[in-house]
Amino acid sequence: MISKTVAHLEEAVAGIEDGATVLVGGFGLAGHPIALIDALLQQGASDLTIVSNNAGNGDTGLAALLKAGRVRKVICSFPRQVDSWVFDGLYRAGEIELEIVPQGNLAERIRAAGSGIGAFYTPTGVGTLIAEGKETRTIQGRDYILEYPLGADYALVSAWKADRWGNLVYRKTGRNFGPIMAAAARTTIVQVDEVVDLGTLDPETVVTPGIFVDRVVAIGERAWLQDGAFVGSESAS
Amino acid sequence: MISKTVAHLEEAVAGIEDGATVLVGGFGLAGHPIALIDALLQQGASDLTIVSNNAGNGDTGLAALLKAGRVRKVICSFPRQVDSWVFDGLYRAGEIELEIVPQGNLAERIRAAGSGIGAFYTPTGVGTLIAEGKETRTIQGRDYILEYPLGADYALVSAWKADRWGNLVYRKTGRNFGPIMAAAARTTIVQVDEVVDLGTLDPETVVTPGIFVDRVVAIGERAWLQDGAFVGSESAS
Amino acid sequence: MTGALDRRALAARIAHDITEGSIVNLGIGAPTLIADQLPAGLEIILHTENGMLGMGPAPEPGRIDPDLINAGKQPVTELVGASYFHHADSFGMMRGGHLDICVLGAFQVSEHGDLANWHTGAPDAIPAVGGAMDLAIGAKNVWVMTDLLTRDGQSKLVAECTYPLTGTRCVSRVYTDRAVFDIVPGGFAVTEMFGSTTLDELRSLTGLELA
Amino acid sequence: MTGALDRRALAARIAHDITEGSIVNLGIGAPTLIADQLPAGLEIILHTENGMLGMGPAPEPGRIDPDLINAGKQPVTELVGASYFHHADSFGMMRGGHLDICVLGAFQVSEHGDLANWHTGAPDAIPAVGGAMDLAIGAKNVWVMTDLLTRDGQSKLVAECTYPLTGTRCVSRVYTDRAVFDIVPGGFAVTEMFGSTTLDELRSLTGLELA
Repeated sequence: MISKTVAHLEEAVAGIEDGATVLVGGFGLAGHPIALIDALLQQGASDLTIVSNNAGNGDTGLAALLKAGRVRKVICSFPRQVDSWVFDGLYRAGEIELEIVPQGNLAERIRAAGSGIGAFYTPTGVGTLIAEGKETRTIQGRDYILEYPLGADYALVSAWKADRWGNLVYRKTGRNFGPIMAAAARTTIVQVDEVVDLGTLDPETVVTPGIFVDRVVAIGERAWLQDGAFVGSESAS
Repeated sequence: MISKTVAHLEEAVAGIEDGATVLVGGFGLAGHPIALIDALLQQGASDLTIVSNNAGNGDTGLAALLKAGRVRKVICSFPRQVDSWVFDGLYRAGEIELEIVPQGNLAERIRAAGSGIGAFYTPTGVGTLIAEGKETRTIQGRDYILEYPLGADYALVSAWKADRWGNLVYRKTGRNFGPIMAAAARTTIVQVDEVVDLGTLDPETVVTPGIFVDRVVAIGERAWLQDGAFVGSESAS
Repeated sequence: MTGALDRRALAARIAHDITEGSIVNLGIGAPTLIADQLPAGLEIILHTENGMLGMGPAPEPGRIDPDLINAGKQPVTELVGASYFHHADSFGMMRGGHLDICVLGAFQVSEHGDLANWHTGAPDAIPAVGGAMDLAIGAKNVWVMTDLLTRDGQSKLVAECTYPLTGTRCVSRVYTDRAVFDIVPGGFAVTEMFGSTTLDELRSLTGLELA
Repeated sequence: MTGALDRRALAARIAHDITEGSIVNLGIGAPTLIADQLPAGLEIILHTENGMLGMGPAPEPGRIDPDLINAGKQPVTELVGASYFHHADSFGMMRGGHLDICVLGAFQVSEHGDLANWHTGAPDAIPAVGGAMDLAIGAKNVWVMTDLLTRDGQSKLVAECTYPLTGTRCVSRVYTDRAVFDIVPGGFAVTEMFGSTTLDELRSLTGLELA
């Protein structure tokens, strides 16, 4: 019997090595795998390269990992936010490396890694600082730059529900980078509210097929839901 | 009020010009937009270039369009089948052009057209006849060939249900090329069993967002369903 | 600044130019004000690049859904007819030219339509581009919403941008508090002036030949 | 051909090497026979490139669903745990190296692992490649299921393919009716022989140095 379910967060993040590259899902805190990152913080891996849209919000999740000094480099589109004080401090102190990738190129590079594309020509960033040092080409009268896949050793993804084959569904804009990151890592680790019985997820509506998922851990229902129904929250985080 | 619904098949295919390039969905007959093709046959456009996985099955759908002499060229992955006698005859008589594209490159070229990618490096076809005349490159020790987007003037797609914004859901392996073709044409025309009220389709499970759809026509429920439930069929077509 | 439009009025002015059925991305910052000014009763579909079409207004108090945010990471709602998709698909929509309009803020816009809105170029600034470069090259119509002048009186409309670019030759129209400018082969063309603003005044403020 | 396996027995032999949890694509033609030989009680997930994981066997009479077919366009069923996706995603799975095993038919396999299975090269043949090239380069393990000899007695195992290639250096193992061959740096290595087959006999039939 296939079962990708693991019982504890500790087991979910076991084996992540010092120096690993880790894709971290989420756009802001929506879809951000906070429980997995907390577990990674406990686990102790350091010298990490993190690929994520942002570089941490507030003091939780990725921000906490950065604060603990575990991250050597961040590859992201948008580190500077109203609540990115942890990253800002490290960056200004010269204690962390930063590679900025426009958000669409970031998403497409991750998709390319998951789908075996060797490189692709994108119009995004042409004529900007982002294009410096990159190969450019004019195709059918339009200018493009060449971008390469961005895969990783691990992906940490937050979804809504899973089954034991690792099929996943997400919730609203929490989907964001989850599906493409799940496909782009050697080992994909997913936190979900609940692992449901095989056959519960409608095959037509599975967003991430289990082929892309290695480990699933259930962490209990998110605070703004009750038995799967939305009950609301007072704040966004 | 936005409404992409048109009342008749005739209206759905209006304006398709002689010489147009048309993406035609379906893998075999699953997801093949037979009603739209029949309407196109009535409409009369000729000298068409058709992009589709196959080159017609039996005597219906694309095969009927070919038989009527409306198609100048077919771009596909797999023309030769047990029931592709119409294409076979035309090809052997030198009356139709053929461009063979491996199925995954075909899908990815269509996706590239819809998503603004200028070109991409694919490992599929390296070292084969398919690679002849194409640019090749070694990236991280692996060989690739460069492939270009394959968009079109029109896409003819068969989905299951739509709403008036053009949001679509498909049914089982009938999904196949529909979502990527819908995104890759200037004008996307869709046949569905039924146009449902806006809000009926769950936003989490819409497969093709309406942004990609221009015209929708309802043709009634497929023969093997009854009120949306599967009742079965004696044969595959 | 006699007759200059305030931000809400400018947002309403832009909203006036958005026709029914348009698919629109309102970026982050000031352009998001446009959402509340869209004509009631018209169906205009808002795209947010973090994976949604059919975005609705901010939720009622206590009804915030942390899984449902916009590109500015503010809580939003879902309209009837909405759909969700992942980031590669969302940016494919932009890059593939499927959005009708996006409205962005700007540090500078050049008379060629070059846009600078992501980086001041200051050596101690932390760069952050987000989806701006993708929006700039992606939408069929890229509009800018901005004050004509910076806080210290410099024109944001320039002959050539001095800040790092977001995209080249991508902006087609600039809505400012003083006037609306179309970008045409010769440079900026004034199509509308607000309040008592005159063409001479705009020429003086921008230092540009304006048509 | 004493001791040669028939197709069903060969399919069973291949099925024996597929471990629980594997994600497998069985191509079209003879390899599809493997599906019925998979060990009962083990969960092995079948991929069909027209957009499905968790493919089940042929339906009961009268229960054919024309929307549910495999890559050979035959009616199939859906197992509990299945999922559907579009063609770009399906071929991304292959090309991205996510399939554990695919089993393909062959016209020829070279001792470098080159595969020819799509085109005889005959001038009047209608070429049709389908998904074969994508499968050949995509799966982690590409196995071939074939008779050792063509109908007119030519070896399908060759030093160099003479038919147009499907993929280069992609096949890792060849299951034939007479023996199983692994492709190793020096060429074909016989790992198992069926019935009374001997290594000398295989060398004679193929004309190859076999390890």
